Amino acid sequence: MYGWVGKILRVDLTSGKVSTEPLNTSLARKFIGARGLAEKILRDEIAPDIDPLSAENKLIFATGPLTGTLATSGSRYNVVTKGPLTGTVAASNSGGFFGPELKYAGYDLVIIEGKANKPMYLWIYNDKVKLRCAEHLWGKLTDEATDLLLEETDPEAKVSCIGPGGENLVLFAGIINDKHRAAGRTGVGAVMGSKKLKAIVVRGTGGVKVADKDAFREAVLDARAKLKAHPVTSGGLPTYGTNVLINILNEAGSLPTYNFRTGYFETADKISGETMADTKYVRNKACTACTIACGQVSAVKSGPYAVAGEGPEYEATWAYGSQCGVDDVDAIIKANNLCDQLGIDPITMGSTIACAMELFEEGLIDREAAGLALNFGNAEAIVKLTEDAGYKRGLGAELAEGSYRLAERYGRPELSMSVKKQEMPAYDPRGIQGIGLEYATSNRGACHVRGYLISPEILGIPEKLDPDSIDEKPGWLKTFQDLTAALDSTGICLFTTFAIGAPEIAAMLSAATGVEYTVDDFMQAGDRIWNLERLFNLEAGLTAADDKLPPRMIEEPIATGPNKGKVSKVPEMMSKYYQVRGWDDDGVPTGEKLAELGLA
Amino acid sequence: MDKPTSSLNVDGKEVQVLPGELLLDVLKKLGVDIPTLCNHEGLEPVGSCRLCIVEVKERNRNRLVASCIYPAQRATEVRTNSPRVKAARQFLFNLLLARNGDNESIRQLAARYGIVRSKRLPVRPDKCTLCLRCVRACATQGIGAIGTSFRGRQKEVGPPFGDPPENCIGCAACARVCPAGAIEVKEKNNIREIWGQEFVLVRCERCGEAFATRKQLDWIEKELGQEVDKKLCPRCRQRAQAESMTKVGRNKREVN
Amino acid sequence: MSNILLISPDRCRGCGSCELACSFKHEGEFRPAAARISVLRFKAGISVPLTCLQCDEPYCMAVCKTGAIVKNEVSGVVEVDGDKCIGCRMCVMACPFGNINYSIATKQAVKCDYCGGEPECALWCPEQAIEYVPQDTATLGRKKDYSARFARLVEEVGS
Amino acid sequence: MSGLKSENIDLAQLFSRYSRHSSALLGLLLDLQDEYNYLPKKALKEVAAYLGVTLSQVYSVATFYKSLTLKPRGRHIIKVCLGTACHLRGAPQVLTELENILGITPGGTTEDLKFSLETVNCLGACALAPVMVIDDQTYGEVTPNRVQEIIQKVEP
Amino acid sequence: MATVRFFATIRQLTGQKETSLRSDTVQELLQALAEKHGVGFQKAVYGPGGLSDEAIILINGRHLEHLPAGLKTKLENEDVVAIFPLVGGG
Repeated sequence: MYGWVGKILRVDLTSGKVSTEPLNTSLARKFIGARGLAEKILRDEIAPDIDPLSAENKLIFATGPLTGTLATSGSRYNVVTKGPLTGTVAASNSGGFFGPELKYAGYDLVIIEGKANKPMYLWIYNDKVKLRCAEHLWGKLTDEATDLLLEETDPEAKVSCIGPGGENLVLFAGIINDKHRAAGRTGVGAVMGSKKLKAIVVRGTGGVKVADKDAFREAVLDARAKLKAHPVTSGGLPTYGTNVLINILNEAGSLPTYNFRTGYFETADKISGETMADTKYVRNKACTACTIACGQVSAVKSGPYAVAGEGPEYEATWAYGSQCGVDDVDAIIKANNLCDQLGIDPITMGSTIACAMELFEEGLIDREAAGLALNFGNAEAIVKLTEDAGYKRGLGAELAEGSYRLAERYGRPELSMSVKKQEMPAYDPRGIQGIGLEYATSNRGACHVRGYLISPEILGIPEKLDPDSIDEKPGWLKTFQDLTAALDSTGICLFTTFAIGAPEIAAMLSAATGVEYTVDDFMQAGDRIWNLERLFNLEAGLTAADDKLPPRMIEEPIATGPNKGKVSKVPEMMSKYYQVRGWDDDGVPTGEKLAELGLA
Repeated sequence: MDKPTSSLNVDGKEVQVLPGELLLDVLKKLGVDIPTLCNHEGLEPVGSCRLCIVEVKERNRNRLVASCIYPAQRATEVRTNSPRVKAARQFLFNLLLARNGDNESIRQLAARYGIVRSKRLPVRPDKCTLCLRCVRACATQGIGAIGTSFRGRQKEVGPPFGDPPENCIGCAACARVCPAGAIEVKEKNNIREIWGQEFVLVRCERCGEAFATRKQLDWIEKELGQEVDKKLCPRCRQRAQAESMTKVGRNKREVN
Repeated sequence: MSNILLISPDRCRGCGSCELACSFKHEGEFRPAAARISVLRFKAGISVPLTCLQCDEPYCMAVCKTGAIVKNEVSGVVEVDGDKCIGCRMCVMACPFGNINYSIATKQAVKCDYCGGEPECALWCPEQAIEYVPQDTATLGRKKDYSARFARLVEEVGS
Repeated sequence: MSGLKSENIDLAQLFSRYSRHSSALLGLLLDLQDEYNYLPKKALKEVAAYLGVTLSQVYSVATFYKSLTLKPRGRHIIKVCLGTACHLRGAPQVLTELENILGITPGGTTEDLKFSLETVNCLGACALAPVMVIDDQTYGEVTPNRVQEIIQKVEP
Repeated sequence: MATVRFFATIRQLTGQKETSLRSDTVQELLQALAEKHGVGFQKAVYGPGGLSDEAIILINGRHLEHLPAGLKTKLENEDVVAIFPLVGGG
């Protein structure tokens, strides 16, 4: 096998049975790997309408054919399951070193089934696979659990684990690998917690082969040269981290602020990448085979929020920052670090706190229930409520279900800034029309990396699209959705696409696997994966009615800043979007489309 | 450069050979496929297995010789696959298979040259082929803990008197160089057992890996005339080395 | 004049491209466990790539009795002739830095050989943390600086 | 002349006849065998140390030659010829008688270390068959009833 | 007076976060800045070679490219010009 290592590990936690099976190569060709292939297996093996936190759900750790190779930023793995926050198909991906190590151990995918009756962890040393008791690790923060696991297995092993957030079934719990990299969104950590699986620890001493060594080497060198030559991937990201976006989104009037009441945050520069680079970043850190090294080791050296760790990423900075009206960068770093430690998604956490703040200011949540005044701008609140949510203490237990369920509980579901019950990330769709359509149609709830139209609309990459225009957006979005779906399935990082595109990725993929993917084949695989996700969601009970933004985006114009007065025009774009996707008016893929994709 | 060379005809092809060059080395350079068993590049050749036989013409006389110990300059012509060579090779393989026919690696070697074990031949289930790689490996290190004893059918390899050899340092090179996997090495906890002798393995102070016998480390120290790290395994030495280097700057990357 | 491989740990971001490139070159696959260069990762994102220093008087060579380890006088590289290796692992144990390995699969000692003059690790390092540079006063000075650190380490370990 | 020697053989004196070189190994071993009648382990170790060779090399040579033995042997070696001529003229009966008297079989040594019994295939003295040799003395036309008397004479 | 804000590497090039400048058009403003901040700025933002591909210039939040008058866009008091290098993330 080339690219793929050819083996699937299946672990039934109910019976404790561990088995391996060969990778189905024809499926692998069609769905590439990682996100696509695991979703195909998920759809084939579970009923889409099951309870995500039941034993019937499965949790798939999936690498792609480029994971663990020299391919540009080939560090990624996906966790695929039915998501408890959204009820949709959930695929959450992460970098670091865990994914590659799975492949060196000899597995493309690890499928976790059933439910253990007491806490367990999975220890994989090449072909030796054991389920071990994890009672002594249950309740431990991810950092400490990781250290303990390395001590009792192999210091060179890699760990992917949940924290108290996942154990306590926080609906947006993530899975943390290598201490600070996260499969963050959609609540995959809660599914792991429901199965009582604390961690997967893996050590692999094998390798990944590629089909055409010379062609692969050439393709990767070419892609690397482009990444090195591009200012985003060689300058901005390594220097300022993803927080480089804070100022530009703010200046463009689309940095969501005060729970999306407005798109402009007066003191944004205090939480910007520029400020953090000057005062908080310590050092860059790269994932496997990454030339970008956007990871920022950071530290708050003193004060009540003193902490050392990594991040925060732009989305987290935004969620705890302008979204909550907080400009105390130390508190943001602390809260973000708590998310890593507890194993929860800082986007949903921060935005849920913002929602709670609005409910508080509306007088719906009282001070006593919250334990402190929940006004926008309260830095102490973001730290305290994060911890409370992770442990489901007090109001934290309500926050642990995400903003939609929280707002619904207080009779104001429209105050949840979410799509399909997952919170929107850090770009205001009223000032950037394409991203609104992306949020509304994302198959895993609101998400910025299921398309990333920010790139053309704000950053001008690869072309400068007017963020206000709507006509060309459905077409662009389809292309971007297909591209990211295919890319996520290869095992390389989305950030490479600032500098390279489908031709470069297809070249690496073809040389690695020995399967000839033309650019069209590659993009069609993305289209296929996107439609597969759609089918899963439709079978899970979702409809076109779920493809919509919160009413505030349509009805309430942005209050201040450059985009003052603008609203989202998603409803105007939807039918055209369905049309370019080859779906009917109800957003259902047509038989013709499915036949074209081999999904019929 | 200015060394006198002589000409040799190998299977009809003229090649130049240097004085002192062994025939097998010349043949290998030419890419001729010749079976070998006892031959090892790092050890003195002894010609014990004789599988590398070829037919040479020296002073108008044809004879079969073991190419690994035959000075190439002595011959004028070499046939590596003549009927005579093939017949002799077959015979040698049959003898080898009769002695070591149970050994998978020997069977594979024979099979590569199209020879399978004859059912009519009785088989001794010996693992050892008496190639003497182990004996030479040990001697090359200047240790010489093992040798041969007796002769003919009784000939065997091992330590003198069959006693645990006093000078053995437990490095296990003998076992690793054996082409037939005939030398047993057991490792349990921090004990390595070989040639009926138990050796204490030194455990790494950091990771706990049992990385070498104490005697081997002592031996290295004596050979080097320098102190040897007896506390850390090689991997942890590397880790320690890296740690010392982390004291270098931790500056952020400069913006170019 | 020969080149040397110069490692600047402060530039390393820990991506492990060097390990992948090394194993790809020598083993034909991406297999960090078999690489002749290793990235050691520590807290706070600190990481250090390490490989053979091509010592002037290599201990590994001194203990090798089969002539399998030889210092190439032209390139300065300490080379292993795997066919001559008998698997005694004396070299592995003798190296004070843990920079030489033994491969069970090939039954040979394995170590950095500068890829015959075009080290892949240096080519693939995105940060120039590994450079293949002419041996001159400046580069030797930098190398010596690191060597001095090693020497101190060896003293510590030895005591 | 072989025979009984004290345990306190002066090895140093014996070694001094040879240079400290591996080529002296076989000669030294033969001398030792003469002295001890066999090759004691301790003496072999001394030989290895003296010549600067490994014990395994010494052992290899010591076990290779039939005339060298590592097992203690009797002061007198009885060799019974079982060649064709001797066989036909009653050698087996002679051997049986020897076995009965000494209580050992060929290859064995009596407990009191007086005699070792061996068989040989021909001593080249067929005219005298059956023949046996004790130490350097040849006995011809041996009959079973002479055996006791011969042995008695050699070692009363 | 238009307010000019510098970000990321442009901030390092100019050594300041913000400045005020009186210019009739964006082009004039950029020319003034190019003169003041030298070659680095000219390469990264605007210089004799024209507008750099690797600069993002927002006038009151709108990309220069999306303004009908482009470089000729008139500047008035209270206008905010934000200058970024090409950045990305997310």
